[in-house]
Amino acid sequence: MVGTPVLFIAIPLLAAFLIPLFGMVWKESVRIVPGLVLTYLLILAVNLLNYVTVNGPIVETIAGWAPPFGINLVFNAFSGFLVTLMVFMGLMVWLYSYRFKSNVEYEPARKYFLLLMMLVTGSVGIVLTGDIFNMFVFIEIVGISGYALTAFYTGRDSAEASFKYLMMGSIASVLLLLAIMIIYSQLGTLNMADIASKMHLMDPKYKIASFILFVVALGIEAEIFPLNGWAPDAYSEAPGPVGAAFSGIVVKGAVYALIRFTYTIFDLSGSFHLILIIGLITLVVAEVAAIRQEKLKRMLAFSSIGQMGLVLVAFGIGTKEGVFAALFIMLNHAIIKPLLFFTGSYLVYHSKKKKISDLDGIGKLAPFTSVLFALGAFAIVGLPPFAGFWGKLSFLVAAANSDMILIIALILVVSVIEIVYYMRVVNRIFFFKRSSSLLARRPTPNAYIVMTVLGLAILLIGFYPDSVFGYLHNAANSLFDKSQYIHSVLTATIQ
Amino acid sequence: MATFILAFVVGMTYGGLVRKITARVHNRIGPPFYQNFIDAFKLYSKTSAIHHGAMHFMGPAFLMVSSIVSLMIVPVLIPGGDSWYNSWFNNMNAGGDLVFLIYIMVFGSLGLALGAGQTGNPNSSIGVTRGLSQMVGFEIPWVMALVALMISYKTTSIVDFINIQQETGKWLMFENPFAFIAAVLAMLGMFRYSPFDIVGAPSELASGPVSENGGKFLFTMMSSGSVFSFVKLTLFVDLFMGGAENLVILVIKTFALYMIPVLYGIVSPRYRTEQAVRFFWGWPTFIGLLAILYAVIF
Amino acid sequence: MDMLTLILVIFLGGAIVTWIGNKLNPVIGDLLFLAAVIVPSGMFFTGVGVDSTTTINALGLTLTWGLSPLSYLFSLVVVGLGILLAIYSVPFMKGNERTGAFYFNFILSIGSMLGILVSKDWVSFFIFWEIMTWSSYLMVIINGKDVQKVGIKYFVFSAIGAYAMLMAMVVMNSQLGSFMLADTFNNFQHMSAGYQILIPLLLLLAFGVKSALMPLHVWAPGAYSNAPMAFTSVFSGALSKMGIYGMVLVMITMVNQLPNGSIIRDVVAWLGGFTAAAATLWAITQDDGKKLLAWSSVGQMGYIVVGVAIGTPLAMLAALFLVVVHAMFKGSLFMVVGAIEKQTGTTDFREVNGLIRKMPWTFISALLSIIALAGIPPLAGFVSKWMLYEALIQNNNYILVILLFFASTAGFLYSYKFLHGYFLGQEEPEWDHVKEAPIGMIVPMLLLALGTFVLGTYPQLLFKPIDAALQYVGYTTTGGSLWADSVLFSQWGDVVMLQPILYAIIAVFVFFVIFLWFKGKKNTRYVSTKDISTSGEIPKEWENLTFKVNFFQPFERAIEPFLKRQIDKYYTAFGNGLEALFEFSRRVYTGNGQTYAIYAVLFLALLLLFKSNLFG
Amino acid sequence: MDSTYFQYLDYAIYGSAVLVILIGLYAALVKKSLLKIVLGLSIMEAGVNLLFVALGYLKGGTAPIFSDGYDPSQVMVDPVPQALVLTAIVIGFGVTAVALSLVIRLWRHHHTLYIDEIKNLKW
Repeated sequence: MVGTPVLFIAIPLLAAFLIPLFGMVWKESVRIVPGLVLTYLLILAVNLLNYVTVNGPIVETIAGWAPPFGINLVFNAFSGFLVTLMVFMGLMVWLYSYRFKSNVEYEPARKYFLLLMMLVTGSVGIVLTGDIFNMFVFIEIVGISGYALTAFYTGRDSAEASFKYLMMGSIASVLLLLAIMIIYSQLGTLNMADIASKMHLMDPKYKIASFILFVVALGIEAEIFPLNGWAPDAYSEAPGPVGAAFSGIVVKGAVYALIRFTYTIFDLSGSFHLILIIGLITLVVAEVAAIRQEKLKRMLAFSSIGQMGLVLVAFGIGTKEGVFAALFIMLNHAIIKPLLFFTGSYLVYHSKKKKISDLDGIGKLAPFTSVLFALGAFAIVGLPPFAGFWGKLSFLVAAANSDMILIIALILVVSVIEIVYYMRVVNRIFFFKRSSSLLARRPTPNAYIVMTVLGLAILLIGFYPDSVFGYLHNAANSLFDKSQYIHSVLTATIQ
Repeated sequence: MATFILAFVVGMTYGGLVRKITARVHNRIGPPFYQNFIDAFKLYSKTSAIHHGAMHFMGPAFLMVSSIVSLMIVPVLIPGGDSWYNSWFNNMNAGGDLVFLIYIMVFGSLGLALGAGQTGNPNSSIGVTRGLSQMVGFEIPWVMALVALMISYKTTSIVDFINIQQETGKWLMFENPFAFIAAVLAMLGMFRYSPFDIVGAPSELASGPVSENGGKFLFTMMSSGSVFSFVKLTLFVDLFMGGAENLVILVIKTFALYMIPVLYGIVSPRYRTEQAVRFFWGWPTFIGLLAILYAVIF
Repeated sequence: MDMLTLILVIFLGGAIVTWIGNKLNPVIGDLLFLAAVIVPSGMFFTGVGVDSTTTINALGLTLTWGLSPLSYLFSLVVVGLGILLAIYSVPFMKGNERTGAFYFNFILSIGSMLGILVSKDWVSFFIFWEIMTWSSYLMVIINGKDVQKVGIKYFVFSAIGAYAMLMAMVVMNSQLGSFMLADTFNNFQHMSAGYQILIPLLLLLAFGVKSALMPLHVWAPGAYSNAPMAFTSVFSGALSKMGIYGMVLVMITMVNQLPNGSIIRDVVAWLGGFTAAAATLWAITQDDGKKLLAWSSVGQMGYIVVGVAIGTPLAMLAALFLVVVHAMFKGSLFMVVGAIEKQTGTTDFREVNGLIRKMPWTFISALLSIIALAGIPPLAGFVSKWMLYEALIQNNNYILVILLFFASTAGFLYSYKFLHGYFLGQEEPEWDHVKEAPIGMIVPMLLLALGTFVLGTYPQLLFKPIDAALQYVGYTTTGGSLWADSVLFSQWGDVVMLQPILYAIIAVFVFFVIFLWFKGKKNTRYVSTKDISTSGEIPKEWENLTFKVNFFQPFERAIEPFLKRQIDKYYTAFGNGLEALFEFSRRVYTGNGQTYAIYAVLFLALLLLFKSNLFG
Repeated sequence: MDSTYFQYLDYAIYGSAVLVILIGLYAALVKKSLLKIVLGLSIMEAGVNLLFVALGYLKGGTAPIFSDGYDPSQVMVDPVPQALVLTAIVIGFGVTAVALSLVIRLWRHHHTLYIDEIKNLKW
């Protein structure tokens, strides 16, 4: 073992607060430090993930209180997988935005990287923590840094988007607090494992009420349908890398929380169906909204929401295969959607209104970004031999094995809609007549690297899905092994 | 070869007779019935001075192939009859498949059409399009009639049809009258006499597809046309009227049949193409359907 | 590495390498392209036996590749057409700015079609199917014409079909626990009754889309005519045959096991017959050669579908024969159009005419192919059509026979329109500069056209592999070989006895050509098409004697009631209605933050209200 | 004081906390001014915090301090809710600060605080 899970929270948080100090000494360090931190964390995450595959989950207690009293962090195959994914995405976002605002001034860059580190810290914390109130805190960290990052550009309507996000986020935090309160007043504990083991003692009335409050509160962050009004605005108005970070990192955390509550903590019979239904509604509404979008980023945002809906549907199937599929879709989404956001924001860089129709024929001017955008589009709609296909296939296999024929049909119909709007964009990029005033921005070298890495990842998973099969499989198993989770947490000793 | 000469002679004679009869009905004197022979001979001995390219040559050749091959397939007389000349007119038919026949019969029109196309005369092309359209029209009742026969007797061989009629002694035109009527109505179109003569409408299109051809080209076309009408008549006789034991009966039967389109045509005004097509898709098709129903039920 | 894997890897790698090579230097790109198609194709012919199999593990699934006699037959079409079209493509694409993308997609399509044929499990079947779909999709829109309309329509229909297949395969997997084609076919009976109906229907939907069966055909005319002609040959000749391949599999394995399978067969056969007839009528009304051939392809696929759906040995024989022959003549015809497009810049009948003397070799290919297309005896098209009619009559599908007869007769109209439109008619001075196409384009199309002639005279060349394929999939016959069921061979003796008739045809033809030509040619001189008899008037130079516009106007008037009803319109209306609905429904995102907050509260209230329904 | 009195007091405290939440919710959902919405959100948070603290209160409990004067026999109020509420208050403060800064930005951008007019981003 090369490190402990607490480093995932401590180091970036520390880095976030030290960035301004470093900046006073050497301005460039503002940009470099987050990268070093994230690189280290990625190495750590991969090492730990390999470690837990062999040796079982790591439970770390903090501040000398053993569970269930103290706060603990759980790094098992499931959370470890998500952490690795998030840190990887964080690194990609950092690398992509390395030269962010470099030509303007020092001040925004400092804020940007500080907030980015906070965002990563919060998301990773949501996944790692074993304590529901701690989770609340991390969600708020993510929220505040998210509001600030959304409102990062002063010139656009970003403040409006940010305010909507903030309104919804505040309501979410109120509801979350209420839910935590109900749990605590009933069971007297905040430790997730402890709650899970005592859940059968709880009065069903309170159980259901708190579950519903959790679903609504986390649903706001996880962008489920009637609660996701803020999401497209935030995605489209935030800086390009931030949109990618939202879809690649933040939403994953919220979905994780939702799933942890559904699978491990609560033992409600109908909860899977609820997840399934809200997932379906989210998927359908988002894709339907996406097809009529005029702005590229809003379209991507709605598509992202739809993908999350699909993830929830897959989780809602409630079988191990379903979880496997959900994780696979999450993985694909975490790789592909940032690629689309990155390339997309370069493509619309010179467009005033960021409209899709401004992209006509840009493929000749910006071949690299265009081709990678097309690759991402092909992958995300699930065309083989790219990464998205395997996720979709495993999802359908899982659904079919649970006899959900109508759901399969519905998902496939929605996939057709997805194909339509993505292909419309790809068609415009490559096969439309170019207007003479069209300009294309050259990506910075580090953006090239990021896009290439993501593109290669898509191809790698597409051609060799076994490269991630083992991790996903372990993660799915670990989510299902509820008793092991409880056991490993409650028997953990102070280190 | 004997068949060919016979077909040529009979076809030519009929053509001449038609001109005569038409004239008589129209209260004219008309040319003598051997006028067609004179025309053919004259055309053959003429020398062509110009041509319009390869397809111009190949068009009439296609037409001739079509007539001769279809003549080879249709048994002129009842095969295996006792008379010595029956074997002469057996040709290569070897069963005479109807499907094959239908295809080879349209082959000629296509060849002619191609030849006409290369001449560049718009009248030719217009005539061709009209002809092909009309062909699509009459082909439906025609095929329906044939299919009705095939249903009844489970064969596509012309020889089988003749044999069946010989054995039972009943002509198919009475066995399945609807089929016969449909076929005859289709035949009206096949012969392209009025009212279905818009294809080569002489005053309007300068005789349509053949308008750029003279001399040997026209001779080839004319003779193949004669042979072709003989083939069609013989086919009708074979299918519906029990075949012919000898040449005399053949001539009588074919001539009687031939009078149907001729007499109908003499007294009818000309249809426009779409009218013609719709005509064929109207009553004749309905009768064809009746024929099939009749064949399926009985 | 196994041979089969190697071939597919070469295809895939070749696609990428060619694309890069083309970016570096066009000549290198051309050479790489030829190598990338011909090398693996050659390896396929030499190195792959019918029984070789190979397996790959992915994601806990086993992908199995191997070759069966049936897929071998289809792969002959794919590989043969692929090689010829590759040779054709090089001169065709010269100077085109999208050559690299064209090569890339071309190689991918060929490779993925081969992949479909060697797939022994549904997963790899589907993977290759989708690669084929998107690579051909990119081909359809590569010219940048009608991109959103035609391209999206193609992709949507393909996706609907592909997803139907996907659904069928996961359901089969859940029922039978296997993705293997053989397992799903053999254990078909073990599924529950509802699925036994559903799955063949889904698969037929999938394959019906690719084989452009009405009413799923609406993508086809646009897609065929929009793609570069060098690819449309593959598209119509080989790619659409993948639908037939799948349909054969479904028909002989699943539908045969159904108690009411004959109903499905009849419905599909009728759809096929209707496709053949209606598409032919549409072809007649087209004024663009590409569109005409596209509709004609749809119609010909209808014939094939009828044969497959009827499913008697003779019908299958006819259908598979037509599969090969259609690939040949339609491949050749699309190449002809491509050559004309390359040399003149247009494919509209109303613009270009009188090319017969300028492009004689192209004309000969076109003539032979058209004769084969029309099904006229000496060439191969006739053999299959004849057998199809016989099969139908033997099977008592009389009305269908009439429908097909009608389609085939009406086919003469567009056949003539095609030849007349490009090659015959007035020779306008506007086209005097036109030269014959380069030899690289002539040779492939001529080879294919002559191929139809060879197969027409020696059909047993093709009967033998088809026979092997059909015997492999379980057809048996008392006559030793399936073609013995045909009157063509039973009454006329052996297969060889067909040939005297055909020789006679050729002999008479040659005789009369000599009679007219060689005797006449010495004495006659060629005159231009302006020098014609016009009832005594001499046409002036400026007088336009071309007859091209509204070529079949009378006929179109006759079928007008039919032409008014277009399935396409209904689909378009449906699509527009959906988009309007979507436009309406996305208004839930009002843009007002407060509304969203209200949504959240309402959602909470709703969940609390229905908690008893949700959690029991 | 008898126990019923405490019960009523409990109810009164709970009820008033819920009322505060509802007032906040009303302000956030119905009021059109951005400032009032922010106020509403803060009031909601305050209500929740109040409710949480009230839940952790035990009658007659003392402050949960483990110091020298710690008497194990004495009932303590539950310390955890208080700690949580403390955290929540801090977070709520942060959120309110961000919200107010956003309101300033919105005012600069739109020259209005009327939320129905601030919807450039929709559909």
